[in-house]
Amino acid sequence: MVRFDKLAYDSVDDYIYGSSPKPIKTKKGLVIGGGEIYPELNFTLPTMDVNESTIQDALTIYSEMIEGVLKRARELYAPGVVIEFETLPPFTENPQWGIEATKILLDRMNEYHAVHGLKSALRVTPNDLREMSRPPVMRSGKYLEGVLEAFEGMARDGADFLSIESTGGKELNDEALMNADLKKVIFSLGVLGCRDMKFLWKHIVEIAGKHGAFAAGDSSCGFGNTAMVLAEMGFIPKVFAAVVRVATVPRALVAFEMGAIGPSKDCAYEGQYLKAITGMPISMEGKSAACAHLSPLGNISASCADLWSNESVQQIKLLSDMAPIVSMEQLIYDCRLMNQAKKKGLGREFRDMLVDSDSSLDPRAYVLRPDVAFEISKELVKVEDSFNRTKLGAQLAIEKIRKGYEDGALSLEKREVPWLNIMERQIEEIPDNELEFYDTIKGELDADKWLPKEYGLE
Amino acid sequence: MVRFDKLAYDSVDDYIYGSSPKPIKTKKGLVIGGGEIYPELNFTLPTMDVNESTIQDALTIYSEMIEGVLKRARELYAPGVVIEFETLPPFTENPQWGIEATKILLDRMNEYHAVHGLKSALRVTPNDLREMSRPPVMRSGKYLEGVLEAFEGMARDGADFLSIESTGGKELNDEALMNADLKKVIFSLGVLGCRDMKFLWKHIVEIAGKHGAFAAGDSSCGFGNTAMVLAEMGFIPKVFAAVVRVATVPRALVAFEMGAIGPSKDCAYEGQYLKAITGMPISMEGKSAACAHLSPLGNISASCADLWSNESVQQIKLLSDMAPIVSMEQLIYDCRLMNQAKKKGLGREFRDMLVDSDSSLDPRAYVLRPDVAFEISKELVKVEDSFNRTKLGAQLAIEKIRKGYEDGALSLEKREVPWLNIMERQIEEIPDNELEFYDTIKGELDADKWLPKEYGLE
Amino acid sequence: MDLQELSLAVQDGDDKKVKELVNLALQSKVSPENILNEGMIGAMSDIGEKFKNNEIYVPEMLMAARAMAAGMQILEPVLVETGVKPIGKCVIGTVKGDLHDIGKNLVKMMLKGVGIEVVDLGADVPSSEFLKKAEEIGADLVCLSALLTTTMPAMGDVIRVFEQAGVKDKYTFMIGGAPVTSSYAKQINADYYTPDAGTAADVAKDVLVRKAAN
Amino acid sequence: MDLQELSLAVQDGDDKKVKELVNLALQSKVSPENILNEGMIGAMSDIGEKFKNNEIYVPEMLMAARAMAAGMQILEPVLVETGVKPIGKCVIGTVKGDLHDIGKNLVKMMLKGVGIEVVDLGADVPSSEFLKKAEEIGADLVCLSALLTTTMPAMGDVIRVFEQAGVKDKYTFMIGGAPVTSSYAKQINADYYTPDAGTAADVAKDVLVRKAAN
Ligand code: B12
Ligand code: B12
Ligand code: SF4
Ligand code: SF4
Ligand SMILES: [Zn+2]
Ligand SMILES: [Zn+2]
Ligand SMILES: [Zn+2]
Repeated sequence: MVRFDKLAYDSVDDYIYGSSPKPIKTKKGLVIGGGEIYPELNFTLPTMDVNESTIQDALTIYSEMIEGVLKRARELYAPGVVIEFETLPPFTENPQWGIEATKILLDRMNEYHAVHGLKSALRVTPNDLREMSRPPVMRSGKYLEGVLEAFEGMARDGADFLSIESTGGKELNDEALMNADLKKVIFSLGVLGCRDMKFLWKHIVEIAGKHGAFAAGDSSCGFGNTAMVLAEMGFIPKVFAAVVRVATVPRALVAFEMGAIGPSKDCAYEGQYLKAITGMPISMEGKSAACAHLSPLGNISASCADLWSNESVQQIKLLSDMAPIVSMEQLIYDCRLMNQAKKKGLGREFRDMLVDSDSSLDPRAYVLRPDVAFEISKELVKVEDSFNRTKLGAQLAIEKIRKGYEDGALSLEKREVPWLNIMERQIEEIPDNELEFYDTIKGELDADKWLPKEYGLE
Repeated sequence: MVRFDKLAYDSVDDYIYGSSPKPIKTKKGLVIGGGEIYPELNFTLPTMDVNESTIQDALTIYSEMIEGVLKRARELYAPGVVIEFETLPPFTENPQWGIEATKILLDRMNEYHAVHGLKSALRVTPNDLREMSRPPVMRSGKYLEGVLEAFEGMARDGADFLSIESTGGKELNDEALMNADLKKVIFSLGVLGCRDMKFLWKHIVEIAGKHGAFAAGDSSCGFGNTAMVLAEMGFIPKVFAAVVRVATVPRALVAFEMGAIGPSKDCAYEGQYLKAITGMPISMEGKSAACAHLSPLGNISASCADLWSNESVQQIKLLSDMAPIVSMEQLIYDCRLMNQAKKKGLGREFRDMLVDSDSSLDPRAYVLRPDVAFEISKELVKVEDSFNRTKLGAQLAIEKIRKGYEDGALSLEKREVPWLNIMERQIEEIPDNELEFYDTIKGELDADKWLPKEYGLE
Repeated sequence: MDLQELSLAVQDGDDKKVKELVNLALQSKVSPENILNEGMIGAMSDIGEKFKNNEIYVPEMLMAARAMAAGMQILEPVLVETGVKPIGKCVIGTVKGDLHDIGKNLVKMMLKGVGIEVVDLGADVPSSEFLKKAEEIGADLVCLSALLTTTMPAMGDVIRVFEQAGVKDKYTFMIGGAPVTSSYAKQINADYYTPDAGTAADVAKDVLVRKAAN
Repeated sequence: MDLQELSLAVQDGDDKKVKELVNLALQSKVSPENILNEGMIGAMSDIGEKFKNNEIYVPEMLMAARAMAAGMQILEPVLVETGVKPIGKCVIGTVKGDLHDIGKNLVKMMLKGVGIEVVDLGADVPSSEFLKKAEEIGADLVCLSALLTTTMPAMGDVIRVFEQAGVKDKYTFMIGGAPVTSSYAKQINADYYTPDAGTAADVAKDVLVRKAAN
């Protein structure tokens, strides 16, 4: 296990989009984090049933989507693009379907590379099926096997990056979020989530190594993004969601401790912290992913990104063309502009514009400030275990938000403010020892929903 | 008639987005061109029939759309927004429907202003029905009356800006474009188009004056954008479309000569020239209008814009929310960033990044460079009549493109290059006298398609 | 006895106090129906209003819902005894292949808040389960949730199962979830689509009131 | 006589030379069918290929189409005499309420290029006109174009008019235009959607060849 005990940067001034201390070079020669930022495009199926009788239609749609977006990338002279194939459940339940779709995508990408010189790379993200058993069975069984089989086949056939949005701990976290119960969130994320990541990423790193693919990181989507979206709907406090985001960092970091090297996943906005700590390139998403998630961090999320993603869009027709093609165009222009700024020697200024345009308006944006990410990350790396890092992350996030608010650097709606105290009290109840924490909280957990032994507990 | 005989700027250095020498203040206190750039959001109906039995459904959709986008604008703390209602034909054929829709929009905008303090303004763009008669009857008849009735009712009820995409001359221009026949394009635009603009905009300025609305300009859409889209599809040369763009400037300028004061229309990319000449604010669109038109000028089009538009998107559901809401979010973030750059004193640098990121890749982007627009506009204002301005504009555009190409500031695909000579030769055949030109070209024009007397000819 | 205090206790999520006050009200011979309507459902409707106006968050609403549930434990047997029935019954679930259940859970909470008895089948529910449970409890409403474009068609499957069993018309079908639209509801023959949990409860109540009037 | 020279003249858009060469070929007793297939249609197919490969623009294609038309003026009476027929007939138009016709015009040009006789009804065409003209000329194909979301339904109307007249099955319906999709084609019962003029001609030819084989 790699231990990250200091930041990858000496100064926050060097922390900027397009460049990372540990760039990655793919099979087709695309360098991620080597100076330029590139688009990462994801697409998905329109409303339809996927089963044996429709799978051919579904594959045809994937082939139309990849053709459309690569054609547009070429027309706009894109220097390189990353494609993400995030599977829908039937494509992992039937790994051969997912593998077949992967081949279709790779074939077309290879053709565009050979014929037109378009550099590209493919990220595959099979979905985590293990929660299909209720309570989830994490360490064995057909669902785990399906996921690993999908990874294996996709990596073998030439996928560049392996990612997943794993769900360990989520079975308790959902309810904790809706109740804005930070103690339970920290248990779900910092204890269960981190334990599961260690288990799962060992396998993924192994598969990647076997086939010359890159293990590219996990997203705490079901935690951080669910919280972000719920706050966006006015369901839970924004400050709560902001704190949850920082609490997801140690969990996502586990993938890198186990040997992942990035580029981390687009929807893992905690990437802002991961890159500071590991120096590995990250993918991020913001305004040009509004087709998939409305968000309060449309610009700031680009400030340190190495890939810039649309998150996902289904194959439907807009007035101009199919939606994935529209996304590709938007991402290319965003990246062109950012790269141009660097070319003019104004990269850092551009980064700061991205940051400052959002960060004072919403705590969920504020915690993504590079300086905030740096200061918190610096403390996190001093701590040994993932659980205590999670707890500390939450604590520091509250502190930073409070300070920003008091200094006038961050505005908060009135009803948000009392939650800073509420959350602080919730954290105070948490002991420093993981197992002791488990003992005290056990009684509050719904035993029907989870299996302690799947996390090596009890 | 106002005569613009010099540029509104002393130096191209002052020519920048968000600020114009002649800002406009709307009823709700929104200042356009006063320093900040704001979003202009347009939406349209999804696939549906509009007739007496469905009009209520259609109006309900408009009411849902306006509610959705204003809500999102408020949630993102937008300082102000402009809404455009560009009618579909049934809403001008039945002006009362268009007027009713306008009321629905205005009511909701007023409510958001009163309750939440959200500043907004409404642009109405009835469509030009006159081409529904074939050949088009431009100066009388029920279609003209319908259009004017729509303007009248909408202005009376409180619309802020009156615009149209008028079609005079288009009946000959379409074929000219497909044949890449620049001579005929110049006749359609510079003779017929400009003559019709004089006629039509006299009426619109009058109506605006009567009701305290602003006459806000016309777009040479059916000329410049049709050419741009055709070139994007590979149907006609890109250099041809670029030259057509510059040739549209004198036509669009007529609206301002007749008394319009802006902000000019989003899809009128020739706005880049109009603002240099008139000093009046402009609306533009680019990457965040990819939902409506793919384009080669995603960034550069923002460089001098005072409003930033999505052009149009239909009410359909994306993964996050309805498409107009997604557009609103994207525009708000784009504007936030641009305004932030100015706040940091880096507005001009930001403008140049926008410009340089696109301009070397495509001639259609290149002719939008502020320096190119300035240099060409300087020559145009020296010329008295619209027709000769059109011809000169085309000539100068060819020169600039050739120079850019030779200097290495602009790359052109190989098959594009010979067209510079072809177009030059086409222009050489055009006499300097409008009526003489008409005489020489008359025989080549399809007499079934147009009525000379509708343009005061013969 | 003043039921306002009970209502406030529910809204504050104070389950202990709610239990006390329900007992007290019953002892003071307040009619159980009044306790239900004014004390409990009234409280939830007030708090729902506050939620709509962005005054409170979901956690507060959940606390109130739990307090109401605590009160109902005492009240329900009495209501049954006196023959008072819930305003209607509902079966709810996320359809086959789909595990998203946060939205569905909120809808459930709001339906309960307006006095509907709700049976929650959970997520990833086979189509036939909806039929089985609806027939078993004599439901009025069947509520379906789907968040994936590829599981939306499964909502249509559920309705088809009811059609094939010849019992579709006995039930009112409501559907929802982020990618769902009212035109999709039409397409698969569902009766209502609503965009959020609050309006879902409003519509459901409306449907049941109209049904009772017939 | 070598028809290659004729083909090149068509491709160059040299109408004068095309006329000369067609006359010459007829005089040299080349069969009119050969002149048509190799000299004219072959030329258009070559140029269509170049267009697909981004080697030429539409203006060049239009010039070739005009040159072909010039040649056809001479060739057609001979073909009629000898009983050679076009590979099929088509009625095309932009539907009611819609004035966008650039795309439709391109489709027309490409259909002619593969040897189909095309009657163009123009833009803003009432539904009944399509029926009238199709019956009148004994068309094989009916091609509909729509560019507005609010005029797409008018394509369905046209097909319904044919259904009501009980003659829908005699024709093959092709639809297109920027907002149209293949799933919309299914929905309104059209036979084919294609995304551009080139593929439209390919599909049309295919349909007619298959029809001829039956
Ligand atoms: C949270 C979330 C998750 C969580 C789910 C947690 C849980 N227990 O539910 C996790 C992380 C597990 C997850 C997993 C996946 N997800 Co998910 N997820 C989301 C997310 C971000 C938010 C959903 C949510 O909970 N919203 C909050 C609730 C309150 O809102 P709601 O569900 O819309 O409900 C409201 C209304 O819709 C309505 N309503 C809901 N149900 C009903 C029912 C009735 C009867 C009525 C009247 C009203 C109604 O009322 C509710 C309250 O107002 C959405 C993005 C989005 N923008 O919606 C993606 C999203 C739905 N997921 C997506 C995907 C792809 C997945 C995965 C396949 C990812 C993967 N590759 O692994 C898996 C699929 C797992 C499975 N088999 O179902 C995509 C779907 C794309 C597509 N093609 O359809 C989305 C759209 C994200 C995106 N933009 O790409 N996801
Ligand atoms: C040029 C244009 C115009 C020109 C039309 C000129 C003309 N004579 O056709 C003018 C300026 C007049 C115009 C007017 C309007 N337009 Co217009 N227009 C366009 C534009 C920019 C390009 C269309 C075009 O010619 N493309 C080039 C051709 C070659 O492509 P194509 O038509 O798609 O055709 C190809 C394929 O689709 C296919 N195909 C086409 N037909 C068929 C048929 C068959 C059988 C087959 C198999 C294939 C096929 O093959 C073709 C070649 O490969 C589009 C934007 C866009 N992105 O499409 C808007 C657009 C269609 N217009 C739009 C609008 C709103 C209008 C107006 C209402 C504007 C107004 N308010 O006045 C009016 C409506 C007038 C009317 N009653 O019809 C909107 C429609 C929005 C909506 N809700 O549907 C669009 C989408 C622009 C936008 N993004 O908002 N428009
Ligand atoms: S919120 Fe976004 S990115 Fe995350 S699981 Fe869900 S879909 Fe995947
Ligand atoms: S090209 Fe764009 S903006 Fe222009 S008429 Fe057509 S729609 Fe209106
Ligand atoms: Zn994700
Ligand atoms: Zn993603
Ligand atoms: Zn427009």
